[in-house]
Amino acid sequence: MSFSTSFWSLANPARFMSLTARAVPILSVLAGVCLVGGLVWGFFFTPDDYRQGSTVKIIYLHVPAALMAINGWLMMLVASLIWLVRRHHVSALAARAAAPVGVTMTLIALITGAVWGQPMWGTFWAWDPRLTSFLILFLFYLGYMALWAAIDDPDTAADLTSVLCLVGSVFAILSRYAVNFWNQGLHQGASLSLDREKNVADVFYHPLLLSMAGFILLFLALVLAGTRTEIRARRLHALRLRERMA
Amino acid sequence: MPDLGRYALEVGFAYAATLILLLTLVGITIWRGRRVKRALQAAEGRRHG
Amino acid sequence: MSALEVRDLAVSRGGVPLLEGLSFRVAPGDALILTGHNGIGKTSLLRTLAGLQPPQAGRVAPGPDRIAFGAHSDGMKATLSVAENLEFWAGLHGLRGGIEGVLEEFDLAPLRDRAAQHLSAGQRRRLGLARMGLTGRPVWLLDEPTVSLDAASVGRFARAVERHLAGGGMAVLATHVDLGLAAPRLDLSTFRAAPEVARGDVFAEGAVE
Amino acid sequence: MSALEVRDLAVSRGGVPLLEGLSFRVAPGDALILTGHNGIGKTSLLRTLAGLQPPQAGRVAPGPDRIAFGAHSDGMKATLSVAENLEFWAGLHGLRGGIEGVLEEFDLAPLRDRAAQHLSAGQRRRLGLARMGLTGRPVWLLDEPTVSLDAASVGRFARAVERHLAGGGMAVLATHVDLGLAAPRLDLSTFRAAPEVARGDVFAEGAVE
Amino acid sequence: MTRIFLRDLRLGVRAGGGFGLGLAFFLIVVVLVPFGIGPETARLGPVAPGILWIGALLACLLSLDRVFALDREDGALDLLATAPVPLEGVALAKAAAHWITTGLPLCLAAPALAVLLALPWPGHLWLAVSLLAGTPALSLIGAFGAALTVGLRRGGLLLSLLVLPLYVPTLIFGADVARRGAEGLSPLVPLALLGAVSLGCLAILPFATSAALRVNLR
Amino acid sequence: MTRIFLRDLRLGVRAGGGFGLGLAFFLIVVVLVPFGIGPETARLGPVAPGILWIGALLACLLSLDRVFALDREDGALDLLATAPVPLEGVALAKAAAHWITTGLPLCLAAPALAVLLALPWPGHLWLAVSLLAGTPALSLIGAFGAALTVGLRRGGLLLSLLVLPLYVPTLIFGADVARRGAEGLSPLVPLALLGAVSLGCLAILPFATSAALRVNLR
Ligand code: HEM
Ligand SMILES: Nc1ncnc2c1ncn2[C@@H]1O[C@H](COP(=O)(O)OP(=O)(O)OP(=O)(O)O)[C@@H](O)[C@H]1O
Ligand SMILES: Nc1ncnc2c1ncn2[C@@H]1O[C@H](COP(=O)(O)OP(=O)(O)OP(=O)(O)O)[C@@H](O)[C@H]1O
Ligand SMILES: [Mg+2]
Ligand SMILES: [Mg+2]
Repeated sequence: MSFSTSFWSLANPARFMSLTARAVPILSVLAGVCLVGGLVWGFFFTPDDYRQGSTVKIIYLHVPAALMAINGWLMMLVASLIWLVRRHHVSALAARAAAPVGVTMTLIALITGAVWGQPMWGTFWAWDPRLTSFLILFLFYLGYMALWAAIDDPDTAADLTSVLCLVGSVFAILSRYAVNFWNQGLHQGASLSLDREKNVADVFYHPLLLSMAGFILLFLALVLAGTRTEIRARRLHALRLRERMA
Repeated sequence: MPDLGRYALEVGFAYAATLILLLTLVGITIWRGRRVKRALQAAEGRRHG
Repeated sequence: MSALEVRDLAVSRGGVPLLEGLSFRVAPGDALILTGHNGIGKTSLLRTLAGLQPPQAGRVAPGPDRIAFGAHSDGMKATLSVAENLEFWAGLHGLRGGIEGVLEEFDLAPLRDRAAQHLSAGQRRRLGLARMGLTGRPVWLLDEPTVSLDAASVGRFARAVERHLAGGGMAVLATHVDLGLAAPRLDLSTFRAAPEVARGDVFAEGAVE
Repeated sequence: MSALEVRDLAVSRGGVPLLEGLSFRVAPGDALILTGHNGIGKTSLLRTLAGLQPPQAGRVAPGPDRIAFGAHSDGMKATLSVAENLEFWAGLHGLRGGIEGVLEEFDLAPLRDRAAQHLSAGQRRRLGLARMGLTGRPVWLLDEPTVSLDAASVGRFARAVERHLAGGGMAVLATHVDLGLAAPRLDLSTFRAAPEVARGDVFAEGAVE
Repeated sequence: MTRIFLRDLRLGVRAGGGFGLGLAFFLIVVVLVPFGIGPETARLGPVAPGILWIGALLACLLSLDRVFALDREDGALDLLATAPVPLEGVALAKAAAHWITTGLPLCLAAPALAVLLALPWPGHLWLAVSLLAGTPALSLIGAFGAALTVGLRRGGLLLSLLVLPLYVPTLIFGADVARRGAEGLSPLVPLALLGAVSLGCLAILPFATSAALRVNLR
Repeated sequence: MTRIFLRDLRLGVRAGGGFGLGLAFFLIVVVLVPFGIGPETARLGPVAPGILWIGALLACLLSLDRVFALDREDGALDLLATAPVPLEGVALAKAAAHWITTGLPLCLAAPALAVLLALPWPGHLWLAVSLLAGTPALSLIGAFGAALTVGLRRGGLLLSLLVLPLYVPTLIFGADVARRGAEGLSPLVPLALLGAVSLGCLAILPFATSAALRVNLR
């Protein structure tokens, strides 16, 4: 079975359920190991930075969370497109399941960033472009979830949230540029570039990678588990309607 | 326990907040998953039984 | 003008299957009266025929652009006068004839400058019915058209429908009362969807786990 | 329980006199059916009896606190369920009996947890009618109560009214169709206000200049 | 009366009911202000108390037209007027429900949102206190305005215009409490005045509101 | 399409139709601001362009829920969807009517109201220009949000929440034009960006809007 046929077979709810039944526990265990490993390593066994002192330890939370916040939205975008084009229900439900995970990641990035900002920039909140665009992303997530919650009919909800996700993505990118234009900020640029010279020192780098892996795995595990729940809830919805009619 | 210096409060708060949020998320996911699963089983039971 | 053809239609509302296996044909010049107890799905069926909600299965011809739908809520603006409301719809459907004809037909001429919000229930209903004649479309779908109408207005309505049919039009009417129209009746109760047969929803078909 | 007494009543709507010289009496246990063509003033008369608009002249007894009004719009909240809607009104009128009785009476029990916005036209109408029984008031005023109801529901409604009358209640009903109730009819056409006689407005009585 | 209050709360909390509408609007204002006037703390700080109070006031203003209009549209107001409860009680219950669903969430959220606008520290506390003392007056005045305009189809515009001048004293005292608090001065005098305004409204306005309702029902 | 546009204009201008609602709200904001943040020119001047833009944005936001909801309630939207006009055309006509009844009056009134907020001179002109270039985008985005929420009973809260982040780029560029104008810098770059946003919205959003409407009508 080629990759592409096995991928699309996930679109069948029953297939999806049986294929992921095993994956979720495995992913969860892996996520737990990487997360605990990365965070313990970062928190207990790395030195303080010469400028930032112990606050550098926040990086193991902040950066992976920020990463997954953005990737969560990307995943929703792709899943929405699949739903709109190929009408695979599982895809729409996966997008729905990704939203709460993504919003939590965004919130973690915002909170850890704010807490980091107090010692570094002397303020909890500054209208820095990156911070600001994260706040906007947070609002997008909220709106997206609220729209899902507000509509009774699941297929209507899937359609409307997908359209919102598409239009929202365009505007999210637009906001990013607008915000940059509006205010040159305090936040540092990407420090995980391929150019080794500019990377953070290795002592911080390795635990950071491990913790990132943990966040990614955790994200996957949660989204898959959430999708399974959404599928069951969708089936439950269908059955309840039958009962109501009978 | 490493010495966090003058930023102990900030770093501690960041870790605590993150862990709480993550655990809540995991908890809600599991709780809702169980609840929906039980409700679905009940509904399927009513349908077939 | 082609007939209204409904073939093996299945109708649902809010995800609940209501009707299925529904087939009928209304030829030009004919009318069909739908009956059935409250909640059987008359309104849902008419909405499906009008193209406002997709059928769960089956086919409807012709398409929505040949069909005029007269629903319960009539789409008349409370702050516009009777004439302004009708002129808007006439213009939208590109009708040149003017609204005088329908104003006469439904005895609305004395009320032409009255704002819709100041009409009595029956007057307002007449306004909603008058719109049908302005669409210029051959198939009329009417949902409980004579609600609130007095006997004289019911007669006026029946004559309007008859004129429409005489001109080669078609009409499908849902009602609980006598409309004063000679037309075949179709009782929807016999097409009630079996609860177990749920079409068009993958999640209703097989257990997920 | 005292009778509903209307003495020499004059009714207007939006400043236009509609009815005048209207007198009637409905004794406990009796009903009265109001008829008259669209726009004659049935709705306006019922609103006046219910104390929602002041009479231009004449008297109505008893006062509004003995009267329950069932208007076209039924005051049911779309986002609350059938049971929640009814419980609210039952509670407001201090009724202890619970809503099970009326749920049975109007066959609403299967719909009790459905939000009002997801009811069909006739189901919603039944919900509105069910409220009347929860007011505990002797005089029921009903404006076209059987609109959208199927034959079975009309029968259910008629029985509910008869039960209310048998308990010493009174009812005044405006309608264009047969309600299945044996009750005297009052044709309002004979009480139509003469256009020149405008009572109750000093500016209408003599030239100002 | 309690029943009406509870029903209104429930309706408010239901999806689309308007609970959180005011709060969301408030949040929107606070988030948008920096985009409008610029991100610098030196610019934001001094205007923060005023902006927050204006945001709260607008949030109240916007949710006013639901106080009676929904019940009017579906006929429930007619039924309430003929139900065995005094119309003053209905007015008070509705104002109270409006406050719980709009004013109270604002009071709780305001200090947190103030951080975004760089409000200097002790200001947070005083902002919350001033809102707590002032928003009941906003709800009561608003219910009065809503009763005046309930008969008009979508009287929203008129409602705002009528209510606006009535809101001015509350706004002046309220913003003054918050500003003085933020600048480290004693805010007790305007706070006392603010409380007096609220209590006065509570004593008088339910009667005016029910009178207006009665006229509009005719 | 023109017909829908004209009907909407007429409905807007009729009593209670909402014409002037936005304008009045704008006026209210401008009048309340000095009460809230204090009357000194030194305080008001620098924040004036931002406040005016935010006021305009809120005024747009508030009138959005009428764009489709009224037509939905009385069944007119069903009829329009089956009428011989493309749904994209309906969406565009409605956004245009919204702009004429809300955005345009704001553009015209803003320079006059700016005087109340002590905006320095050349700022008036640029404020008007920036509103003229930016408010069409606000109307188009708003119509999209309104189409998403039209099926929901009183989806006002959700509508604001959905539309808010979409408004951010427009607000940033718009307020920047006005601010640079007031400070005597060249506002051409943000003005060009603002125009680009509006044109982009015009090109894309009517399609998204009609797609959302179609889904909601089912
Ligand atoms: C609420 C406040 C903050 C938010 C929302 C935020 C957001 C982000 C985001 C989105 C990233 C990922 C960027 C990328 O991968 O390109 C990131 C990375 C980072 N942030 Fe923050 N941040 C905040 C505050 C701070 C503060 C106060 C500091 C420290 C002074 C900080 C230090 C960093 C560092 C070192 C990175 C890693 C850069 C990289 O590797 O790309 N952040 N932040
Ligand atoms: N809000 C209003 N303002 C002004 N005039 C009105 C208003 N509502 C109704 N009217 C007018 O008052 C007259 C009586 O209206 P009413 O609703 O009482 O009639 P009705 O007998 O109930 O008619 P129907 O059988 O059509 O319901 C009608 O001519 C109507 O046009
Ligand atoms: N918006 C909705 N969402 C979900 N279910 C609905 C909705 N509207 C109606 N229903 C349900 O769908 C069924 C069919 O409704 P429909 O309005 O088509 O019935 P109807 O035959 O027109 O009845 P009536 O004679 O009472 O008008 C009913 O059981 C009703 O409760
Ligand atoms: Mg129906
Ligand atoms: Mg009537």
